[in-house]
Amino acid sequence: MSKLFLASIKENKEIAGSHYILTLSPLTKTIKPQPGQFFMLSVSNGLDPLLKRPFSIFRVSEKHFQILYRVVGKATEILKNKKAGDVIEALGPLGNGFPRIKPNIKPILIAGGVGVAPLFALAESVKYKKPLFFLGARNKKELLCINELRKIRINPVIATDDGSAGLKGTVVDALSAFLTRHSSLVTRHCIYACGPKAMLRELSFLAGKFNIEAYGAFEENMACGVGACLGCMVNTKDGLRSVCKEGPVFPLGEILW
Amino acid sequence: MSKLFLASIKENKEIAGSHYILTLSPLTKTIKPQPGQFFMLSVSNGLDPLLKRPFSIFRVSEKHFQILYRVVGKATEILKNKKAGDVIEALGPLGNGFPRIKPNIKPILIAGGVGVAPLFALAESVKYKKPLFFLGARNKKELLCINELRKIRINPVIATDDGSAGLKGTVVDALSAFLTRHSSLVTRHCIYACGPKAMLRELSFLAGKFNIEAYGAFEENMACGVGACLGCMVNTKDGLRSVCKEGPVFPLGEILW
Amino acid sequence: MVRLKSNLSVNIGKLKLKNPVMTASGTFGYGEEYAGFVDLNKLGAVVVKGLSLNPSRGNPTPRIVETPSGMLNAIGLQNIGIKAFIKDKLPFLKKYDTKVVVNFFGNAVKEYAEAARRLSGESGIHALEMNISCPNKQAGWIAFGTDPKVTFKVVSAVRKATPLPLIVKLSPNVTDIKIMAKAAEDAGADALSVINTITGMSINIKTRRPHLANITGGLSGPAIKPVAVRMVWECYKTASIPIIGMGGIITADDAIEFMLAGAAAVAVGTANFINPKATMDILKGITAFMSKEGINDVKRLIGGVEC
Amino acid sequence: MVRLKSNLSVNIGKLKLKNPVMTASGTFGYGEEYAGFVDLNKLGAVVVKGLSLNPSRGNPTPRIVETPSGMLNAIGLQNIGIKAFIKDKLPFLKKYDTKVVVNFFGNAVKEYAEAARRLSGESGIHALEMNISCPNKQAGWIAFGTDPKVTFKVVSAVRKATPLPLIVKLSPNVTDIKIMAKAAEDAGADALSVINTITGMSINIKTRRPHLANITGGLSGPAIKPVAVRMVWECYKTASIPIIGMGGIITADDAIEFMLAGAAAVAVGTANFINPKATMDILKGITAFMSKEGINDVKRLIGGVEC
Ligand SMILES: Cc1cc2nc3c(=O)[nH]c(=O)nc-3n(C[C@H](O)[C@H](O)[C@H](O)COP(=O)(O)OP(=O)(O)OC[C@H]3O[C@@H](n4cnc5c(N)ncnc54)[C@H](O)[C@@H]3O)c2cc1C
Ligand SMILES: Cc1cc2nc3c(=O)[nH]c(=O)nc-3n(C[C@H](O)[C@H](O)[C@H](O)COP(=O)(O)OP(=O)(O)OC[C@H]3O[C@@H](n4cnc5c(N)ncnc54)[C@H](O)[C@@H]3O)c2cc1C
Ligand SMILES: Cc1cc2nc3c(=O)[nH]c(=O)nc-3n(C[C@H](O)[C@H](O)[C@H](O)COP(=O)(O)O)c2cc1C
Ligand SMILES: Cc1cc2nc3c(=O)[nH]c(=O)nc-3n(C[C@H](O)[C@H](O)[C@H](O)COP(=O)(O)O)c2cc1C
Ligand code: FES
Ligand code: FES
Repeated sequence: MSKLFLASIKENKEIAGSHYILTLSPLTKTIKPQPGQFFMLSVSNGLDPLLKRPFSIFRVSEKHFQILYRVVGKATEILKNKKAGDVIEALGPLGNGFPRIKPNIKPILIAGGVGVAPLFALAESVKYKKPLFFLGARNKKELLCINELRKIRINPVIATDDGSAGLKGTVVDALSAFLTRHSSLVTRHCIYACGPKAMLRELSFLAGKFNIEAYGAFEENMACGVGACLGCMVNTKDGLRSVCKEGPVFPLGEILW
Repeated sequence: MSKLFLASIKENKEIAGSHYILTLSPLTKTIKPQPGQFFMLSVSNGLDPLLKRPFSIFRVSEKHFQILYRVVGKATEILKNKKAGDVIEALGPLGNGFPRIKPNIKPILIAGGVGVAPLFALAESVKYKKPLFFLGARNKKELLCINELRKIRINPVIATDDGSAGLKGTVVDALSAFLTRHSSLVTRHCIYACGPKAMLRELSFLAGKFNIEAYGAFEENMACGVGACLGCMVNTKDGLRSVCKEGPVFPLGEILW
Repeated sequence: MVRLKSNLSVNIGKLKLKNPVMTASGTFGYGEEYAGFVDLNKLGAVVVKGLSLNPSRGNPTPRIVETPSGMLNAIGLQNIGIKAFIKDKLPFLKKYDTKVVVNFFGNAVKEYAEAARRLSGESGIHALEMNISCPNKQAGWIAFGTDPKVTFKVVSAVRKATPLPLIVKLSPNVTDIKIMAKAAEDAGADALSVINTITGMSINIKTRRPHLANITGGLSGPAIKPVAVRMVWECYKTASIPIIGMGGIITADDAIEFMLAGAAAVAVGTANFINPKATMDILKGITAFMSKEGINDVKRLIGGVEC
Repeated sequence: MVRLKSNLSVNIGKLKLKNPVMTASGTFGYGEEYAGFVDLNKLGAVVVKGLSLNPSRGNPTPRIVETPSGMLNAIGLQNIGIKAFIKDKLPFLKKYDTKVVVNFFGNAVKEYAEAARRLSGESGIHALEMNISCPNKQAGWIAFGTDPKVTFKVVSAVRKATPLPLIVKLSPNVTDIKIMAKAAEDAGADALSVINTITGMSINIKTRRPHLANITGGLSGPAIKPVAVRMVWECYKTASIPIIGMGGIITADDAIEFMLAGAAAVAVGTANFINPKATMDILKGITAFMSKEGINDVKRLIGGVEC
């Protein structure tokens, strides 16, 4: 069950150019979110911006939860100026979250850009499995959470489009190289991904080629977040599915690109 | 000349139920406002509320100026939640302000409700003339600025609609009683007023009867504040006049009611 | 002291509602989606997402984009079809003590009539709302809601096909909504829903592409409220059948404004997305307003504007 | 290194503007009111408040009320009349190196033509904008902007009366703006202004009275932007004369959106009230966008949306 609740801001910290981590304390009891689930947040009490905005759960603790966001437009511009003590309205947790990882399966986590948010949550919850983590960004400056990952003893494989850090190329290229090298082991792997649609598309082909199970967390513009408006549909082999309610996580093999 | 400028909030203090005094520090050099002039203030950077709102100058000091406002709707609800350090945009000073008081003339200041704001500014600037001050409100709780007036040695005559303080009746009734008692002196008086339109109307008849010069500060819904939109017109013997640019202060005798 | 409870019931023709707060089609799914937030028993009526005889896939994404105090949608009337609705969704709604209004559309006069006929046989459906005003359909279809002659024809056909209370949902994308209201009334409509969304467009200046895959979409939300209130008032002065007012209702004050303009009931749309409990808050707010103003029957608000 | 300056000039038919940023009629007074904030020399054009042959008093107050991300106005075309304008206001405008566009209206076809004739004799007036679309006039007048036959007639009459570039300002309160655009073009218009305000209404629920003395008013501001962009795009696809886009432009991004939709120039209205320097900020923003995107001629934006 998802809930509508107020949360007070504990901290709103810039972690890299245009990227912030927001720590929220719900003012009432809420449901503990699972990795891959998300919240819809209101950034204003007025009528502009009007709609709530979806943000993945980045980290959960006893009393707080965090989201990691990138400033891209109207609502995130306002959000970045919020201060500790400000109260905002939230709806969630929403969506299905990543499926439980089966025993004996080694998770491969792969994130592009701010897509690292839900995968960091997943990494924390399965760190005992020592997941592999592939982290991509346009350039070195936009690589997020490397230190946070190292703190939970995950040393990510890095790729940047311009080669300013790690391998030059996309994070899917990096994964492809890895899978090619370790092709005998791949059936014991399962891929969990979040990033731009083009990345998920490439990845689904790659996973198909190696016959590995793969899940991706999708994004679509949203209005309601609860499956009512039909705004956020993706095309799957089973027909149209809502990202907000039936997703955001789908098996990549089910998506019709 | 009026200016568009940013001002930082120094204080935003509740002085009575739903009434606040806002102290602003302009961040750039501005023009010193005159009593009766006003500022248009933005309470949000977003598009709702959209328009700036007009507020009379209540008090001016070297580095700050103050407005006294009543919470009545969308913008004032937002304004009351602003904190010290928040920055807002302002346009002003706007309008003509009260005319200079001639030598040997005794000013009578008369205010209804939040209309006290511009008259307090006027009182401060002419306190050496020991103006008479008539202060009205719906009830005792809504009487504003009595202490502030006493601090500048003005002891206002008070009237409330329900008789909970001072005389029972309107502030115009109170003035009428006074003028009747002192009718031989009235030609050495001049009236300055601000309050609801109905009050200004009554007052204009009273002043006409006693043949006293009288000025009123008017309010109309405003969009531009600079005479461009023609939104805020009042009907005068000289034709339509804009409250924002040609007013807000008009000789009451010129108004066509 | 005995305190009389205020009367909240209103009549939309033969359809009796326990209170004037309805949901707007397409913004409340098939009811289930909001059941965790709203006690459906407390709603005047649930209006479901627009249905057609056959399931429909709607438009590609992006289907939604926000605009100042509003949003554009181009869902394209995606729906599961009447058959699946009756089998999979209606049983859920029947469990509640509320009125179920089925919004529907066709691609031709015959399809409209056929859809109405199919829906009329089912218990648990209390009224039909006929959508002739979706802005996301092709040019030819648009005539159903913009050409009074075509409106008259399609409403007449549906009127013959159903004994249920028939609500016709009007388009704001017209020169004179009074003519459209008259056409629907003359053809036998029992009530009017005013308004559907206004056609709009929004362009991403970086990609130079429209924000919506469908290029244009329907504008809803507070941005359109002044237009909707005006149209409700115009229809109220013209038509003698009840009006359901909608378009940008967020608060109880908005709902009351529509009733004063002439609406006998109101539908809450985009507001559900912002606040899933919006309908309940609006209902509470109307009750509070009535007791504050000493109004004991909500019907006394209808058309109460003094001009 | 020689850096070529980007070209900002655009043509509205025979009217050449140094840049595409104009003011919208009725929101910039007669130019003087904003001269303390804006260097009028830097504007593409100043469009003045609508004038008629005789002075007009307009509507009673309240004339203005805010709505979500918008405002309603019912000024009622108050103006000082053509004679007083030429005597008292035009000399001021002539001092500036900008184009002066005079917005005007009549109460009958003859008055429109007569007004155009009077204005055409004056030096310092570079173009006429014909207002056939004010929502605050009586029902009969509304036909000028909503009935294509009447539009054709009145525009034809004015066309014969003036050699000046003639801009016709269209109403959004129509079923199909394409037909209206065509009627104006066929009658000899040199350009179209799209859009005027949308008719709306707002009610004070405490007093039960409309917020505007005139009951209804015209909705402007960001709330209407999606509708305006859509209509500019529809007109661009239909008409072969240039379009001046307006309706809710607050920022340079908004102005660019209108140009991509098909506008050859833009007019800034309500934004002036919020930020008296809006036109200057928009102009700077367009220049910045062009240099960031490597566009050296602003004309390359016109109609650049990819659908
Ligand atoms: C399930 C889900 C989880 C997400 N998790 C995160 C996260 O953890 N961190 C993060 O930074 N971002 C996340 N996003 C994206 C985030 O919702 C958008 O960046 C945000 O809504 C932009 O709001 P804005 O007002 O600042 O931008 P706008 O001014 O609205 O638009 C700027 C850009 O963002 C796109 N956009 C606008 N609204 C949405 C929307 N509702 N959904 C997706 N894209 C949109 C626009 O198309 C445009 O390109 C997530 C999106 C979804 C659907
Ligand atoms: C020259 C002038 C000086 C003023 N000085 C003061 C002052 O010193 N202190 C003070 O508290 N108020 C003053 N006002 C009134 C103040 O501007 C309004 O109370 C304020 O704009 C309301 O904004 P809102 O968004 O809170 O209310 P809204 O939600 O906009 O409306 C609430 C009520 O206020 C009225 N109102 C809305 N906008 C305006 C407007 N622009 N002008 C007048 N009334 C409006 C509405 O009709 C409605 O009844 C002054 C008004 C003018 C014209
Ligand atoms: C996402 C969405 C989907 C809609 N789907 C339908 C529909 O299927 N049938 C219909 O008649 N109206 C539909 N509408 C229109 C609404 O029912 C309503 O008339 C309109 O949104 C105005 O109300 P609002 O501003 O409160 O949302 C839809 C609106 C939205 C926002
Ligand atoms: C206060 C006001 C007065 C207006 N007066 C006129 C007018 O006299 N003639 C005219 O053609 N349009 C008039 N308009 C319409 C504007 O020129 C413009 O078309 C409309 O406001 C949309 O642009 P905006 O949203 O940028 O304001 C007026 C608009 C406003 C807000
Ligand atoms: S956002 Fe409404 S269905 Fe997903
Ligand atoms: S507020 Fe625009 S003329 Fe006074």
